[in-house]
Amino acid sequence: MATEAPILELRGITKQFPGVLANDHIDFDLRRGEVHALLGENGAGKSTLMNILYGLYHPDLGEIRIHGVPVRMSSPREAIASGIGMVHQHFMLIPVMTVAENVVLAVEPRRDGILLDYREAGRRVQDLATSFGFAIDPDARIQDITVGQQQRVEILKALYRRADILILDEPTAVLTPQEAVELFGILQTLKSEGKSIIFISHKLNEVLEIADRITVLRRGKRIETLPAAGATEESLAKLMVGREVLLRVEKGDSQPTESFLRVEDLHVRDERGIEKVRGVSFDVRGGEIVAIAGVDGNGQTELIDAITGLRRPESGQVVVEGKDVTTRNARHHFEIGVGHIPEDRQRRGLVLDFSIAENIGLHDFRKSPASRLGWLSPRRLIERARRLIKEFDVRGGGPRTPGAALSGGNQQKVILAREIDRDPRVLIAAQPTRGLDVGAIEFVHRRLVEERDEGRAVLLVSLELEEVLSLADRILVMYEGAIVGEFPPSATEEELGVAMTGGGRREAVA
Amino acid sequence: MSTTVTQPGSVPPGDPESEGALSRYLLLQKAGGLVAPLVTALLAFLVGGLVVFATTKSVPDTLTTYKAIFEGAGLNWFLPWETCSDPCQSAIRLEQTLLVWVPLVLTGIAVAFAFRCGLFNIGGQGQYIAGAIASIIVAAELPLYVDLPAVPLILLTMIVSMAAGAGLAGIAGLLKATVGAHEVITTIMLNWIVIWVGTYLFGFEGPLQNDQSAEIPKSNDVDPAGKLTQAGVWGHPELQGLPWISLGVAFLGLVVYALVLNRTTLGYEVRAVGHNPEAARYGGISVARNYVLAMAIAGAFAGAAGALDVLGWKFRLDTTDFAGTIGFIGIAVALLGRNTSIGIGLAALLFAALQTGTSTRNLDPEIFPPELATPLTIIIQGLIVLLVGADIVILVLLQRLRRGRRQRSPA
Amino acid sequence: GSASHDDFRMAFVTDIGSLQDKSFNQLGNEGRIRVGKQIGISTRVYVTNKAEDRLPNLLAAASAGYDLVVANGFFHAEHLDTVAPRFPRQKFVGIDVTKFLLPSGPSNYTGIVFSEHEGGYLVGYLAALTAKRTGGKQVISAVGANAVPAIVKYISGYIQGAKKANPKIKVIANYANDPTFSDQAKCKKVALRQIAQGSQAVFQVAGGCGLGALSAAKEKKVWGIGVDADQSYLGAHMLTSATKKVDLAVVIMTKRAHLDRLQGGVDFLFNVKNGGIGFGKVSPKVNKGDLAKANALKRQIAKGQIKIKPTIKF
Amino acid sequence: MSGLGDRLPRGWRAAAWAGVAIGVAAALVALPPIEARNPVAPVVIGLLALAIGIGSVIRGERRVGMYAVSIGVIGLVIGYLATRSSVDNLDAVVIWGALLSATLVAATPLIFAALGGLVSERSGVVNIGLEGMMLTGAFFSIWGADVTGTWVLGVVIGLLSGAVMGLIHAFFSITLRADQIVGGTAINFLALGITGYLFIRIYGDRGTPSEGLSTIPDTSLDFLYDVPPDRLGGFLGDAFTNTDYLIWTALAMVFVTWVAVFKTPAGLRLRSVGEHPRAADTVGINVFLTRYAAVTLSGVLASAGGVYLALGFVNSFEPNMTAGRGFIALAALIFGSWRPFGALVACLLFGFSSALASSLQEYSLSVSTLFEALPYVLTLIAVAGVIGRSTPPAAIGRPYVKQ
Ligand SMILES: Nc1ncnc2c1ncn2[C@@H]1O[C@H](COP(=O)(O)OP(=O)(O)OP(=O)(O)O)[C@@H](O)[C@H]1O
Ligand SMILES: Nc1ncnc2c1ncn2[C@@H]1O[C@H](COP(=O)(O)OP(=O)(O)OP(=O)(O)O)[C@@H](O)[C@H]1O
Ligand SMILES: [Mg+2]
Ligand SMILES: [Mg+2]
Repeated sequence: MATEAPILELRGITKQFPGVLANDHIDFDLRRGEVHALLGENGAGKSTLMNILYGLYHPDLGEIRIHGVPVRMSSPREAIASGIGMVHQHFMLIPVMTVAENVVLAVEPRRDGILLDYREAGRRVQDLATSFGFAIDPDARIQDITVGQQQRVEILKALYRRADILILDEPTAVLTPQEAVELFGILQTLKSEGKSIIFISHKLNEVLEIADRITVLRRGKRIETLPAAGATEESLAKLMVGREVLLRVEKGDSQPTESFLRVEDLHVRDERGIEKVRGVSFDVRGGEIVAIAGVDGNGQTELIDAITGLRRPESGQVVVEGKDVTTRNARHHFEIGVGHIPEDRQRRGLVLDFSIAENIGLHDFRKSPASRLGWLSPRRLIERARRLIKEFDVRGGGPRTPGAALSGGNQQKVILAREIDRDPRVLIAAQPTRGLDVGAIEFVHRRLVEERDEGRAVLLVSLELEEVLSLADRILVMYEGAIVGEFPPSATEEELGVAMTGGGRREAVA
Repeated sequence: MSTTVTQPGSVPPGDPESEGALSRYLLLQKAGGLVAPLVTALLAFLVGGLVVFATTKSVPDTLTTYKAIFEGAGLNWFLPWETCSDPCQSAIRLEQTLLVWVPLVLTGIAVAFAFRCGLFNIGGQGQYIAGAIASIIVAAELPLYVDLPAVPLILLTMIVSMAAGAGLAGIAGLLKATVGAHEVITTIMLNWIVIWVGTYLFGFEGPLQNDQSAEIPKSNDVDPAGKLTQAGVWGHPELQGLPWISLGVAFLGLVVYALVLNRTTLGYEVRAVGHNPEAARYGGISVARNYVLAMAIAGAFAGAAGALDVLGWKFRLDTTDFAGTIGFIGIAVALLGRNTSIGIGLAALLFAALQTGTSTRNLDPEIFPPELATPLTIIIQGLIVLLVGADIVILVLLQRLRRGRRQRSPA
Repeated sequence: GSASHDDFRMAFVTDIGSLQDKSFNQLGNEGRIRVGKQIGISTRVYVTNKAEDRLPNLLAAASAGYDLVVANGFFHAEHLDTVAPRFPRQKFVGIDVTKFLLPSGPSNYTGIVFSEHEGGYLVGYLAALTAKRTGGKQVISAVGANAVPAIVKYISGYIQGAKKANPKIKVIANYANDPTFSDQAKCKKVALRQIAQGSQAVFQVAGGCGLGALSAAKEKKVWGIGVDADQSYLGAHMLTSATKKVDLAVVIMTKRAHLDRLQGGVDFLFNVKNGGIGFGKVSPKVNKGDLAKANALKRQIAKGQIKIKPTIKF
Repeated sequence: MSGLGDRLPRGWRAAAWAGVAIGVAAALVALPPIEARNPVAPVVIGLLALAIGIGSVIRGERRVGMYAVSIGVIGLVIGYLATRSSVDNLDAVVIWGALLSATLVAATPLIFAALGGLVSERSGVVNIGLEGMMLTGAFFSIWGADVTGTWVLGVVIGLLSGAVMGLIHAFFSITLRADQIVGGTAINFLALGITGYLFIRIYGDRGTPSEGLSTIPDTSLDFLYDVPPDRLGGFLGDAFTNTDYLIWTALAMVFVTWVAVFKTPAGLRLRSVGEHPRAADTVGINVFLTRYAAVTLSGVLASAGGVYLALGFVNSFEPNMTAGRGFIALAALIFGSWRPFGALVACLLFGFSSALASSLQEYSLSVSTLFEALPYVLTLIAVAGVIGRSTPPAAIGRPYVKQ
């Protein structure tokens, strides 16, 4: 570990957004060859700080020094030239282009002076990937590869530009445990090559595992910078939130009733005609939480789409409370009491330009009291929204506030409010806490357990093993479109991990 | 601006402070929604003045020309001090303006309604023509075989015309919904197809060409029972007076548009699909159905415009009617009116006034050469539309202004 | 004129199409300007842009007290029938609008009708003679804008005239179908196709669009024939033009009205006989004998010795 | 489970393409020069194509299979109709050389404009102002050639005018972040008004000069007529001797655009800006500059369409002479899925069907107006039946807001 002068220093960085002081005189430094974690709740200002460093935002006050020399980052170009690379929270990849195209963009190898040398580009990407020890197909399109691979492409982009300083904004939020482990391996390699890494995360265990030092932000202010050695999850959580946080979900034993949701030998194809779900069967009873664990892309999305009527299954049956709903549409599902917290809240869960009140009416605007005989009652929509905003502690706006103006966590609360308030018999929650901070996660978890205790059947689909283990009453592991095993909540992460990667296959349990 | 009524003891959701920035922004947007187009239009007229000045080469003449445009549109009729001789010229002119206003409103709605569903309806012109052709078939051809009294004949004509417009637009909607064909292509193609079908029908030796004068490429006249003028007009029924019914239908159209969009479940669906089809689908809304429905409703509005023009004052179609631009100006109307009901009404008035105001019968040929009047109209229209885009500048300026004022005033 | 006519004023209402259409609007307007200068009266033009302008334009002209209102184009028929009876002390003239199109038969209305087929006949005859002399495949052609009466009459006459000169000649007639009368590319493409079929002379009957047909003739080195106005100024490829003197009609009607000698309730026919119809400047390259034959034919037509059907099937 | 590759055997794709060819043949046997008079031939051949098409579709080769099906049906119908028609009429309608020549002439302005649209829309800026840009190019090229006395400068001035229109569109839609459709609509109005105004002021009564105007020369390819055999020579001559430089330029530009957009670094950057401007920004690409350049270039290309129409083809200007071609080009661009060769095919289809439509007048003059609808009907059928969905650049229409 290096102890020489920091290669990067931020001094007194201040950034004001309309209504929010996102960064308030933040100091930060980075040493050569270290992993420095940036920790904080949603909205603490982590991304803002990094965007300033990367030249995407301009600070109102403050100074950036690289190797002790003050620099002005007026655009990413300067940042790249200073050896900074950034893997953004939301990937900056172009889905329709290939891996190689994405990596070499703006620094393309040329042939005959004007043509882009695709072969050379592919070769360089391949070489680079090999030298850091990961496999990637340079000619694959981004839209066809997994999120984990996409992240590697992002890292490759930075390395290709000879970055010494690598910023990773919540890199593990979208990864499976295995992928996260692989990522940490890559980060170790990078460290040993002398690269410095800024690592942003909400996940305390990860931070403790990978970081050398940790800086905690809260509400735009730097609270503390401390060495990872000696810190605990509890101490970090307290620093982040400013109070004691419950890290484990408190819940009693489940009292399952009869089966509310039954899936029988379901086969589902995706848009491209590939069979993604291959004969899945299970049931969920009232009063229990069944979790489907698995690595992303193993058919969970298609399974949920089929169960919620958004995709017509190839064969098999979906039965809700004894009624066969296999071929019914989404609207019918909602009407007979299926609640669905979708995977992608911005693309699917909300109409961002609609107000909160209108968003809350998304499923039942056709019914009284939201409407009568086709006539909407905006007043009643607003009344209900006002009640739910209070009940679910949605912050950042009133009933008329457009959904787009809410932060991610609050958007999720709006969806949760909508789905739970309709009093569904079956609640399907896909990745309900993706990208949320500990406070918000705590809230979502508590609500899901409450719903279970009220006798609903909850189907949880999550990539987070910790979440699965702490919430589920039964755990199903999905691999390559099939259920490869059922586990009790007492199972260990290792056991699940093995099943999720196809090892130790067991017969599916009906 | 919080109209929130809170229960005693409860914390208002999203307290004023945190809602402040946002509501201010929204308020601004609302204010901008009215102010910006007004400023835009004014600016456009100022820039258009440069063209007039370049032509007349004198400031007084430029002002005279503008006065003539204003009075030519009949807008001085609204001025309290304006006296009116008989026949009242300003009334006649205003009537002409409103005569154009009616179809502009309806084709404007046809564009706007589709816009709200995320569809770009370039087919307003074709749907308008389809409605006009249908109303000739019902109101001019059908009475040759069946005797129908006025009310059923007019109602039937309106319904069939709206259905014709809806059907034509519905094809585009259906193709979008089923095979995903881009509505811009299909509506452009359908425009031309309808234009040529109409030219064929009423053209030389065409099947629906006038029975009396076999060589003139026009249709038969609308049956007297089908004329809207019977129910009263503003002006003289034979002198292209404005039927009250047409005016009423246009107003009704604006009201219906606003209500359907904002106060019905149908409108909710259309807007949801327009903003985010994926979320709408997740919400149990059929995206395909709404594409077809939104296009069909849009087409019905444009079809109604065609019928009102035929029954209201055209009374017949000829082949020169198909080269019109009502449907295309409808696009500009919807854009300038920001797809809102009031906006469309005002924007249509502006464009209608501009059209009649700049016609050569209103501009003194000594001052403004008549052959340049048409390009001048088009240039001003272009400037208005162009500067609509600049409204963000106006918004930002307004925002600065307000913020400045707020900072100066003590808290 | 007498003192009572010193304040005589005249208005000209165009039909859809620009004032510079190189065709009947432009000609009519030129007539208005000319007669205004000649007899020193004040005149004004009203331009019709859209169908809904026709009636208000007529009405505006009549209300403004113009003693004579000349409306251009047969689409004005219904509107003249509406307006003329309301202003009985003023005179109305409709070009291409026979009085039979005005059911109420107003006595202050005078219709003007042209015998375009006579003009078409003459240029068709001359074109066929020229083609015969050149030899080769005997084909000539005509490009019409749309099937409207004047164009149909021109082309009908053209075919009959050509057959008169050479019964075996093939006459290709096509419409460009250009309602705007301004899409020159369309007319040019039609003409090029006709030339590819062997046409040796292209008669344009399509206003602004037809300039494209003449451009094709120029490029392919075949004869071009103009219409309405004398279009010989377009270049050496111009054989001649079939002229329809709308300007002359405007001048004559205005002068008569000015002298209060304009008869109402009748149609006024302009034809070869009274010089309203004819052909314009003929290319010097045309054989003198052929030209003499054409001139002889013209005299025969004037005397009524040749029967030309106004419309034939083609 | 077999992979994607196994389920789409190459063999069926090849068979489907063969079906397409056979479908074309069904029409050809009944047309000049073969002119089979017995309807059995085209019907049988057409049915064969249909069968192959259906087979391919069933075997999983849906796209090309559908092409074969539709071409087979169309070929069958055309072939059958041709055998029912008189040989005289056939010979008059189907003059391949003239048809091809007319196709090229009709397609050229569309190609330029569609390529212009492509460059702009690939950068994420919708351009429905193509019509207006064409019109400016048309007027200013004539004016330029008239004033300077040489067509070269006429072309340059015409293209510059298009660049100015492009810049205006760019300024409003990129800098001022106006709605791009609004901006394009405004461009159309402005171009129509300004060219109309200037035309009347400058060329009022007599129109643009006919004699003495320097126009774009035709390529002199008369030797083609001498290519043996006679029939071929005649065809080649009819088809290509009337072509001026801009027709060849247009065809070349399709290739150049394809290379530039898909094979060069600049093209990659252009597309990245149209797909995901923020991603492009984060790797240091100047989104604004790229879009400005693209929209300006778009204006230049679109105006080239107008230049061809005015200074190249008809050698004069009339107000509104583009008559909606810009919108057709826009449709062709979408039809071709925002790809140069796709757009080319669409433009050629359109050009060919409009050439065919006007020659169909031989059959009946009175319904010739109805034939005019042919290109539009065909395009509609093509879009509905075969082409279907085409995916636009992801960021199209959305202004880029830098933080
Ligand atoms: N149009 C707007 N006007 C004003 N503020 C806005 C607007 N759009 C977004 N915001 C603010 O920006 C923030 C949204 O940013 P973002 O989604 O990154 O939040 P976040 O910090 O990630 O929150 P969370 O912890 O809930 O994920 C919200 O706090 C919202 O108030
Ligand atoms: N563009 C913006 N406009 C207005 N406010 C913003 C904007 N971006 C961020 N903010 C606000 O600034 C604050 C800090 O946001 P930032 O994205 O830096 O948080 P974060 O710590 O990265 O949160 P997360 O963990 O959710 O990513 C938030 O309150 C957010 O609402
Ligand atoms: Mg962040
Ligand atoms: Mg966030």
